[in-house]
Formats: sequence, structure tokens, C-alpha cells
Amino acid sequence: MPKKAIKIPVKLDYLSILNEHGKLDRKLEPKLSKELLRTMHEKMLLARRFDERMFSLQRQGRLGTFAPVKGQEAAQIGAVAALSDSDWIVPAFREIAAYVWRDLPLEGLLLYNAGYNEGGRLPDDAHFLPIAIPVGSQMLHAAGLAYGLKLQKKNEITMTFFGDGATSEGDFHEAMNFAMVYACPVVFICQNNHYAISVPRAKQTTSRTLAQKAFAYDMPCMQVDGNDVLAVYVAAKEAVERARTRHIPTLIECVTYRLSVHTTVDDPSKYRPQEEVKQWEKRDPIPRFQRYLKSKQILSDADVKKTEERVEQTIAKAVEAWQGQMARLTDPSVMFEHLYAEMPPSLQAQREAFRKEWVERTDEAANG
Amino acid sequence: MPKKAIKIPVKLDYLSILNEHGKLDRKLEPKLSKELLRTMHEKMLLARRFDERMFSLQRQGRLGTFAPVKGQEAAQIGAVAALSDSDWIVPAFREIAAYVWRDLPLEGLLLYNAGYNEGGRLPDDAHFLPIAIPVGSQMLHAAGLAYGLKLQKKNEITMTFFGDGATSEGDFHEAMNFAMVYACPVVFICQNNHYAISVPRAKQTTSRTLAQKAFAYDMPCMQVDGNDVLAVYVAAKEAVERARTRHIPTLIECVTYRLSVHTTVDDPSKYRPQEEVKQWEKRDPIPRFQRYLKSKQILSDADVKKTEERVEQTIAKAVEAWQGQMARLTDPSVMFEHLYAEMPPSLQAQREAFRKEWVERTDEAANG
Amino acid sequence: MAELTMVQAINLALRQEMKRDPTVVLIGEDIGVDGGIFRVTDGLLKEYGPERVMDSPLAESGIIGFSIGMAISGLKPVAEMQFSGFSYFAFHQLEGHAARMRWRSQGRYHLPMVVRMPQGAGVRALEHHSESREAYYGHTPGLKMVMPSTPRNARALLLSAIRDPDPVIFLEPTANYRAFREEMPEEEETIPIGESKIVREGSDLTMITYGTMARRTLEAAERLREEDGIEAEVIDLLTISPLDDKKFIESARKTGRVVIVHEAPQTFGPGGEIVARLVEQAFLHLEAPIKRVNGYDIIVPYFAREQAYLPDAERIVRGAREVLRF
Amino acid sequence: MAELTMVQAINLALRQEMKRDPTVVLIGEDIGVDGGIFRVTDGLLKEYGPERVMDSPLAESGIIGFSIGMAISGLKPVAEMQFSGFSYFAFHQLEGHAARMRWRSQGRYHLPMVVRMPQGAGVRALEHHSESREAYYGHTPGLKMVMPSTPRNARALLLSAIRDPDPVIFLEPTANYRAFREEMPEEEETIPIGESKIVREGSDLTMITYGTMARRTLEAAERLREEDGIEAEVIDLLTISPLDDKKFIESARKTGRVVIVHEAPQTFGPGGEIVARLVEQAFLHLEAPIKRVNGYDIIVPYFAREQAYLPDAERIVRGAREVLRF
Ligand SMILES: Cc1ncc(C[n+]2csc(CCOP(=O)(O)OP(=O)(O)O)c2C)c(N)n1
Ligand SMILES: Cc1ncc(C[n+]2csc(CCOP(=O)(O)OP(=O)(O)O)c2C)c(N)n1
Ligand SMILES: [Mg+2]
Ligand SMILES: [Mg+2]
Repeated sequence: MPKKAIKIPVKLDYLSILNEHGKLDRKLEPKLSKELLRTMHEKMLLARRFDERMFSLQRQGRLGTFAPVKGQEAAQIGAVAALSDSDWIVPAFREIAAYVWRDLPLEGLLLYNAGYNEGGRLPDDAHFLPIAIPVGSQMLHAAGLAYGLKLQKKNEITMTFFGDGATSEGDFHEAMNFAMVYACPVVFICQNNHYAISVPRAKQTTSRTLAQKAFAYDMPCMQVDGNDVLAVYVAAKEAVERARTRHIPTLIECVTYRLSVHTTVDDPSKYRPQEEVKQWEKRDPIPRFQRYLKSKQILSDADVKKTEERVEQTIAKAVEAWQGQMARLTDPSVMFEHLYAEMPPSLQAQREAFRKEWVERTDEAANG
Repeated sequence: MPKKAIKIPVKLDYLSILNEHGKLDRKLEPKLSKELLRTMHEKMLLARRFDERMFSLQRQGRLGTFAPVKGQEAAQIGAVAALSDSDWIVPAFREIAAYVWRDLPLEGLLLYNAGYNEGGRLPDDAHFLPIAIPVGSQMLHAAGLAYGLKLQKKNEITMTFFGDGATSEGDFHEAMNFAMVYACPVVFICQNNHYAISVPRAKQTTSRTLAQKAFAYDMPCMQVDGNDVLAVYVAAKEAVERARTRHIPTLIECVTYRLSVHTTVDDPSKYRPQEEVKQWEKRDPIPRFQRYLKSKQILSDADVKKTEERVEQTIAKAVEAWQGQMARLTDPSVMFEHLYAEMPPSLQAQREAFRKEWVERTDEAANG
Repeated sequence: MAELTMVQAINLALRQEMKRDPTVVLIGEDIGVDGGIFRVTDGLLKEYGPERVMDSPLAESGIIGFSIGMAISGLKPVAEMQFSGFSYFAFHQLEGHAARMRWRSQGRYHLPMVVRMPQGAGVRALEHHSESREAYYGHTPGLKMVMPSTPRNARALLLSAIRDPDPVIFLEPTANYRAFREEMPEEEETIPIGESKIVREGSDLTMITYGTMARRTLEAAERLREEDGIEAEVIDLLTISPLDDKKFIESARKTGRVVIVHEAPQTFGPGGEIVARLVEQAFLHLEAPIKRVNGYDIIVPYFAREQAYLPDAERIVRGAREVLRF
Repeated sequence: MAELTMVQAINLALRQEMKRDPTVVLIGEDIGVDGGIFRVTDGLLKEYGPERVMDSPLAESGIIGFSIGMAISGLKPVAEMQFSGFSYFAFHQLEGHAARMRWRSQGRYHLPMVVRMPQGAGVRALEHHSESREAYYGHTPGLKMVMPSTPRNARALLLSAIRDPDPVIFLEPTANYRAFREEMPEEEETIPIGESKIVREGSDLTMITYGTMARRTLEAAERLREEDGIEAEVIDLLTISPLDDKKFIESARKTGRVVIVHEAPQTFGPGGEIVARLVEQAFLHLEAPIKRVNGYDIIVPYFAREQAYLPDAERIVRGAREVLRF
């Protein structure tokens, strides 16, 4: 009855398997097929190169603002590689690597980043929700979707991505709580890339880790080296199994770093030292993984070169397809579509008025 | 580098000093003056009796809906007794005991509960924010107010009250985080009365305690027997000092029970067994505290009787004052006031139109 | 069938639709064990179990965000906001996602969900429980919004809302919850979303209204007949968004005189849009300024004065006479 | 003084007012070290330190709720919502508390706070960054709302807003942030909140607008003069709430013909209120239906088509000609 300690069974591990110096923990090393390892590598590379290409297209004025993934490829690929194809990915706005993992059309993302709504349309079987820009808001969708899948006895789970900054939003808290209360088969992947635009992780919240925010719900959690694709994979796999078989959610904090700008309108020199970026470049997940694959004779230098070529071709084809699509998208009156299953009469009238005006203006412009 | 445990220095104590069987932990017993103890007792009693009176006035149709405090007097009085008079109280909607602690006009609360906005006006020196009905939303005000007081070098702190249900709102999370990030001198008092209307604590969230939600921010926390006014006082005092001297917030979970209805339109028989209420009636904070005071010879049976009489008089006077005020509040056009420092012209016009109509209708009614 | 109150009618619609369609699920605060604080969902937990009648944590954004996810999974969530005044905790989910998912995914996903919200003054409730701010949702492209006025149209509109493939805000006028009963047909009925209804015919004056105000307007119309010999046509919008302007424009062309009645505040309120449509489409027929009889630009006062705030038959009659006298 | 952009003018107002009044504090995401994502608060952290220029956690409700508390303590918070499209995360704090604290406490507390929000389309931004939903706040009793259109009136309105004893929503049209410069007087200026301004005189037509659309409307007015020999009177509302209807009603009584231009969607949008006021107070002077030239009832399309969404001078001219031809 006096003052006594309450035992709250909190548990938080940090997982790292392949560290930045290439040192491998053999006991923890997952036994993955060569094929899977090669695919993971290729997708990481594709994400990196595609990101770079979009960045240069943006700088040429051919794309609008977007949020580069550079540096976070391991955090995303390691996580989604632990999913089945029918599992659902619920992204924020930086999940380019998760997107390429699922073989979704790159030209769609180009179209989206070029300012065309049509880019938001994903294939029917994609099981990948649209980009969600309002920070932290999509996690609730992942929880509700997971619950719905469970209720309908589908053996599918959901995995949602968000950043360090997102953990400050009230929606993060509500999503974590709902996920536990309703025993939702969902995995929460927090990519702690150290910044929310200019705000460093340390100013975002006072907790020592982000992972420990799971303690508030007695939810399992883990912190991993987010630039170690093997560690991310292992942590995610465990969480995916826990979600699928026992309907218990998990919060995984991937400690990573955004090597590029926040978005293409951002100037990081305002808020972080170049020295810090340099340090993190040494921890780049891709060379690290390549060293590992080479040391295991899964990948040769020639393989890397061939992969780079394949990736280059994939991107080239996508850019071409995108250009073709853009050329066909000349009717702005499509902006009236997809608000409702059926367009209400007053909206139809607005569209007609717009079309009429558009035609007249186009004609006038043509005639002088 | 391998999987290794991260030490998060979580600490959560449960504090109980005077248990439901009247057993006292002398080591932990606070050394409070007789005067303070008598005041605490009198205010608890006043809150209880005033609550009962309002309940019966409501049942007579003379008051509208309100949220009774019955059973939670210790949680509130213990907490606010640890404050200085100039500290700020930021209530939710059930803080009747905190209200009486500060000698705020009871007739104001009657007026409020009778549906008159004028009841919301507190004396200028009250340092007590208005009733906040949107659950969980007021905690942010407490944090921001605390920060502002700190910035302006006032030696005042804030204490905010909320329920178990409130911890599910995103605003709870944001308030806890902001309070820590900006080192606000604030104390968060969660009155876990086991229900949010009909939803039991166990269904509100999966965490073993509510106090542990502080772990998510590395904020100090404690769980106390909320029906033990001594324990609440001791916990609050510690938190108040921490806030005042070190600008560190604290979350205190007071485990208590709502002995009455959620509000006067609620029917608890729909969702909780009478047996449970009976159990908690045995833990009623007032008889428990009275036994303690009597055993310490601070209060005699005669004192209790006198206190009851004083309380009865206070209430009777308030009811009378309230009746007088109501009789004077005949002009409904005051509803246009207090939206802005200066009433905008269009609102003035609306008020004039209203007044004109009101006068005409009153006349017509008078003339038949 | 029996005569039912609006609470019972909504309960009936939920019960029957949950039976017919196993993908319909309910979620909200106190909707399960308690049966809803107004008893609208009474008995449904017992009938359909906690997996489909979900007592939720106290978090409105959670309820809406979670419902969006459920809708994507193939369920048809009917979410309850305990009062419309608390729906603003979820406004970013409603504006930012519910209204946008079909559009954002270009038709790949859609959200067959309903958000029920009790609203409006007149039941002596506390602060935040009495406002009418339907204009917020009406001004949000991607959402639909309906508001019944009687038990029978409440049931029919709710069925339509649940079956609608897009998110529908379903406003429930608390003042009408138990104010009167209506005979309920045995067979289920629906009312097309987007269609208003002429609930009283007349040729001297057009009165446009919805929700709680529909009854008060009808009462005013009766008084106008009795006291002034005026036959007013009363249009109950039923759907607020998308707004059906056909019937009221046609009526205004016929009568030339219009009164709009709602309980929401005036400025930037729903009435403005109706006036604008009338001016755009019936300009030459208008014989008098259009009169808006509505709430004032204030927060609804606590209950002692809420009836002073609310338009009543007398205030509506006065407004009508202004228009008629012009 | 120099010619300044609107970004610089707002920065100047903040800098000078923070100097003059030590109780002014800023809070928002990325406003400190980064100087704001549009650089509106550039340099202020250095000048006034982190206690008064507060980089906040990523939580809009937190920012507003915390600001309410700060305002009660005696500070004058100027909070930034990174975009108005994210202010809905805080809608319950704005509607439920910011707008109500004076009223709820019957004058005991008031909130001298400003909520700055970049808004509107035209800068090739992402989803959620381009909408104009000022009607939400305009329809919320207890809030005021202003929207500058030029650097100079931005500075003056911001000073007035900070000094106002009540919460003011300060909408910043991103499309005008750097679109042009304006000579800034050395001495500080204020513009009374609640007063619109005739920015172009004329007697043939009344054009009512605000924000980004003010410039486009002026451009249209010039074209009408050149091409049609029409002199339009252009009124820049500057304050949206409380709405100053005096000037535009007077103007409409003079011209008999009115065009309203805004970028927000039409239905239940700001234009409706203006039409209603005109009908109420200038009915007999109206010679033609009032034309609303505004955004469509859709979500602003991604940037490739945002200009198709936005009213431009040509669309405004066409609207005006409809009115003039009637
Ligand atoms: C609710 C909301 N507020 C503000 C923004 C503007 N914004 C876009 S990204 C971002 C930072 C996000 O940080 P984090 O969650 O760490 O993700 P990261 O960008 O680092 O991937 C902000 C503030 C937004 N999109 N949504
Ligand atoms: C945001 C919000 N949602 C819903 C309500 C309706 N409501 C009033 S009190 C209450 C339960 C509050 O539970 P708790 O926080 O445990 O406090 P208690 O009533 O037990 O004191 C609810 C749901 C509200 N007032 N505010
Ligand atoms: Mg980040
Ligand atoms: Mg409770």
C-alpha cells in the first residue's frame, strides 16, 4: 500500500546486423534467398537512380516539388520486403522505394510529380494507397484498413510509413491507440531521418527514442539501424508475423538520414551542417549492402554494372511513357472528374461552362 | 552492434498513504497543518453537498445538464491544495471540487448550469479557466499558459484536469509533447474515474496504466490512489515543486471512481453493475478522510456537524444569490455580447432587429 | 408498421441495413453498450456483436481516419460523431481524406461511408452541442450532406446514404429526435440524395428550409394561410450538398417571393448560396428582396436563451410578411 | 523605404512589432532556424531568440492550443500554420476555443492572437497547398479574418491584426508573396480591421474581390476600359470577417451591376453572402443578375491545371460582360 513501483513490462531493443563498417553479426543474419537479396539490391538502386532522375527533371523545370528518398532506401525496402504481395502499403509522401518495390508504374509517379492528377491512379491490384501529404494522418487509415481486412477474414496485413516529425501529430497517438484497442494487423514504420523539414529530431520531442512511444500503449516496438537493410528486414519480418498471426501491431523506428533536400523547394544549408551530411553519407545503405552481397558472392562488380544498366533502361522507358502520356493530357476539364461516383448536376453545369470558355479561348488564341 | 536492449529510464510508482480500510502509512504521511487539513475536509464536503444540491435542482428541472463530481473530491482537492493561490487551474467540466477550493462563486456555477452564459464569468483574480467541454482540448492551454507565465518570469504554474477518456484524444499527446519540448511548468492531473461515459477504462486503451503514457515523452509520472486525499496531495506537491523550480511537467494518474452519473442525462445502469458502484462506495474519499482526521483528533463529530451546517449555509446563500441573479437576467439580447471587444456593425444590426422583434412580441403577448 | 420517432427510425434503418448488408459496421463513442447517448444505436451491439458495433476510444479523428481505412477494405462504416460540434476534431480527416480519396486515387478507391452527427439547438444541451455549421461541410467538395426533418425521411435518407458509394455527412436534428412520431411503412424506402421535396404547395411565396426548421416553417406557412390568406410553397431541401436548386428556382419563378429559413448563423451561411442561385437563375422573376430568416452571427447561447436564438414560426412569419409587403 | 515583396513586408511588420512590443511571440513549424518555408520569418530567430521565435513540433492543434494558453498569459502569439490546408488539424481549437474564449468567459479572458496561413493556388505546389476555404473561418462567429493583396496592405493589416484584442486569421496569398514589389513607407501604417477599400473608381460596374484575385480583377477592369469603354469600380475587401458591406452596397446602388471574384469554390462560398447582402440592401438598384466568378466546386487540381481552375483576367472580363450585356 505504500509508494511502490509498478512494473510496466517495457522492452525496447536496438537491432543492427550489418554495420556501417561492413561488420556483420552472423548470429542475427537472416537466411534470405539469393534471389530475394538481389531483388532488394536492384530495387534500392532503382529507387536511388529514379530519385536522382526526378531531381534533375525537377531542376530542369519539368517536374514540380517532390520529396526525395535518397538515404532511406534500406528503411523502405527492408520493411516492404517482409510483406506478401497482397499486403497493403500505406505511404506518406517519401515512399519512392516502397513504390518501386511493388513494380508500380514509374511513369505514374512522374505524372504525379509533373502536376497531373492522373498520376495518382494506381493499378487495381496495387494494394498501395495514394500519397498522403497531411503528416501523420495516414496511419489511421492503415489501422482501419487492417481491421477491415481482419474482419473480412483476409489474410492480408497493412504497413504504414511516416517520419520522425509525424510522431508529434495527435493522429499518430490515435492511430497507435486504435490499432491496439482493435487488435489490428498493422506494422508502423517510423523513418526517423533526423529532420522534419528543418526541425531536428531532438527538438521534435524530448523522448530518448521514438520507438518508446509504443510504451504508451503497451505495443511491441523496436529501434533498428535504418540504413541496414538486413536489420530492417528482420525487424519487419518479426512484426509482420506478429501482425498476421496474432493481430498485434508493432512500432519500428528506423534510424536513418535524409541525404537530400526535404523537398525540392528546400535549402538544407539553412539548418544542418554539411559535415553532418558527410558523416551520414558514409553510412549510405546502398554501398553497405553491395559490400555485403559481394562478400557473399551474391553480386559481382559485373552484376552491379548490369543492374545499373537495367535500372537505367527501366527509368528511360518510364520517362518515355510519361512523355507520351503528358502529350495526350490536353483537356483540363478532367479536373471536374472523380469527385463523386456520379457528377452532380451543378458540377456538370460548371464543367460545361468551363469547356465552352476553354474552346472559345483556344479558338481566339488560334485566330489571333 | 547486435540486438541490444536500450535502457529507457522509465519509472512509475503507485502511491497510497491512507488506504480504504483507514490504514495509514506513517512514513509517507505528509505533515500538514491542522488548518489546511480542516480546509481540505470542508471543501471536499462542500463539493459533495453542492453537487448533491445541483443534482436535485436538475431533477426538479431548475438546472440543465451537468457532470457531477461525486467520488472524485479527493483527486481534485488533494491536487489543488498543493497549489499556491496565484497558480492557474485549467479544468475540464467536472472540476466542481477544484472550483469550490478557490472560493469561486457557487451562484456562478448555478447560473452556468441553469443555461446562462453569465455564469461563465469568474472574478478577475480567479486564475481559473472556464469550463472546457471538448475533451482533452484544454491541456494545451495549460501548457501554453504555463510557458507564457514562465517567459514573463511570473512564479506561477498551471495544473490541468482531464479524464481517462481524454487520454485518447490527439490533443492529449500534443499537449504532453509541447509541455516537455518547451519545459512548461504544468502539472497534468488525469482523473481516471474508470469510465468515459459508458466506455470503461479497459476499452479506452490497452496500456496497463494511464500514467505510463508519460513514458512516450520521458516525462515524470505517478499513479496514485485518487480517493486518498493525502496521497494525491503528496504526489501533486512533488509535481508542483518540480514544475515551479525546474520547469518539468508531471503526469499524475489519480485512480478514482465516478460514483454518480456521467452527466444528468446519463443512465449508468446501461453499462455498469451496481455491485461495482457499491465496491467503490466503500472507498469513498470523504468518510475515509474523516476517519483519519478524527483519529488524529483534528476533527470531532461535533466539528463534522458544524462543517455540514456551514456548508449547508454556504449553499443556501448561493442558491438565493443565484435566484436573485436569474430574476434580473431578463434581456436575451445579451446573447450578442462578448463575441468581440467591439461589436461589428452587422452584428449590431442583428441585435437591433432582434430587440425590435422582442419588444413587439412582448407587447403583443401582453396585449393578448 | 408502428409510428416511430426519428431516433427509432434511424435505429430501424441501421438495424435493417446491417442485416441486409454484412459489410455495414458502426463505430463511435458510446454507441455499443450504451446504445448511443441518444439511444440511436440501442440494441445493435447485442444483435450484431462488438466487431460490427464498435465502441470506440474517445477520439474523433481516430473514428474518421479508422473508418476511411475500413471503407477502403470493403466495409461500409457508419461513424458517429457524438455531436457535430466535436466533428471538428476530425475536420482534417474529413476535408483532407474522406472528401479526397476517390479524387486522389482517380477512382481507384472510394469511400462508401456515412458520418452521422446530431446537430442543432433546442434540447437544452451544453456548450458545443447546439451549433449548426453545415456550411463547413457543404463547402467541401467531395462530401455529400443530407439532413432529414422527419422520422420517415430520416430512415429513407439514411438508407440512401449508406448505399451511396461516396462519403455522406448525415446530420440529425436533435430537436426532432423525439419531438413527434410518424407512421413508418413496412417496406424500406430510399430518397435519392440530391433531391429536395416540395412539402407544401403554394403560389404566393416560396419558403426554402431543411432540418429542424422544416417543421417550424410549415407551421409558419399555416399561420400565413390562416392569418394572411397567403399560400406558401415550402421546400424541404433534404440534401444540402449537392444542392438541388431546380425545385426552388422553379418555385421562385412562380411566386417571385422567397424566404430562406435555417438555424445556422447568417454570415457565409447556407442561405447565401441559395440567394445567389436564385439571383442567377430567377432574377427577373423576383418581386422582392429574398429574406433570410436564420441564426444570428453568434455562438448559440446557453440553453436559457437558445429559443431566442432559434427562428420560430413567429419570426418566420414576420420574415415572410416583409417579403410579401415589399 | 525600399520596394518590398509581400514576404518582406510581412517580415518587416513582424520584426518591427516584436521590437515595439515584447509580448509578441511567434510559433510554428520551421519558422525559426529555417526562417519559414517561404522565408517570411527569416532572421527573426536571430534577432529575438528561441523563446520568442519558437520552432514547434509538427502539430497544428498543438500550435493553436498552446497559443491560446500563451495569449491568456498575456502574450500576443502570432502562430503560423504552414499552409491553410493543414489548419484543419487545429480546427477544433480554432472553432472550439480561439473563437469562444472571450465569449465563454464573458469578457474575463480574451485572445490577442494571430494565426497566419499561406493560402491559395498559383505557386505550383502539392496537394493541400492550394485551396481557398476562407468561408470556413468566415462562418465562425468569434473569429476575424483578413487577407491582404499587396505588400503594403499586408504589412498594415498584420500590424492591426497583432494589435487586435481578438483572434485574427491572417491569410497570406502565396501567389502574391513575391509576384511584385511595393514601395513601403518608413513610418508604420495600420488598416482598420473591418474596412474594405475602393481600389479603383468607376460607375458602370462594381467588382468585389480580395486576396490574389484583387490584382487579376484590376487587370480585368483595365481591359474593360480599354476594350469596352467601361469604368469598373473595384473593391478590395481586405477584411473578410467582419464583412464590410457598406462600400460595396453603396457602389452597387450606383452601378447596378456587380461581379464578385474569388478563388474559393462557389457553392456555399464567400460570394453567396455578398450576393445576399446586395439583394437585401440594394435590390431595387440591381439591373442585372450578380455574377460570381470564382473557383469551381472541386478540389484544386494539381499544378499542371491550377491555372485552368483559377479565375484570370479573361474569365473575369467574360463574367463582367455577361453582367453588362444583360
Ligand atoms: C499536417 C501537416 N502539417 C505540415 C505539413 C508540411 N510538411 C510537409 S513534410 C513536413 C515534415 C515531415 O517530417 P517527417 O514526419 O519527419 O517526415 P520527412 O519529411 O522527414 O520524411 C511538414 C512540416 C504537412 N504536410 N502536413
Ligand atoms: C471532443 C469531444 N468528444 C466527445 C465529447 C462528449 N463527451 C463528453 S464527456 C465524455 C467522456 C469523457 O470521459 P473522461 O475523459 O474519462 O472524463 P469523465 O467524463 O469521466 O470525467 C464525452 C465522450 C466531448 N465533450 N468532446
Ligand atoms: Mg523526418
Ligand atoms: Mg472518465
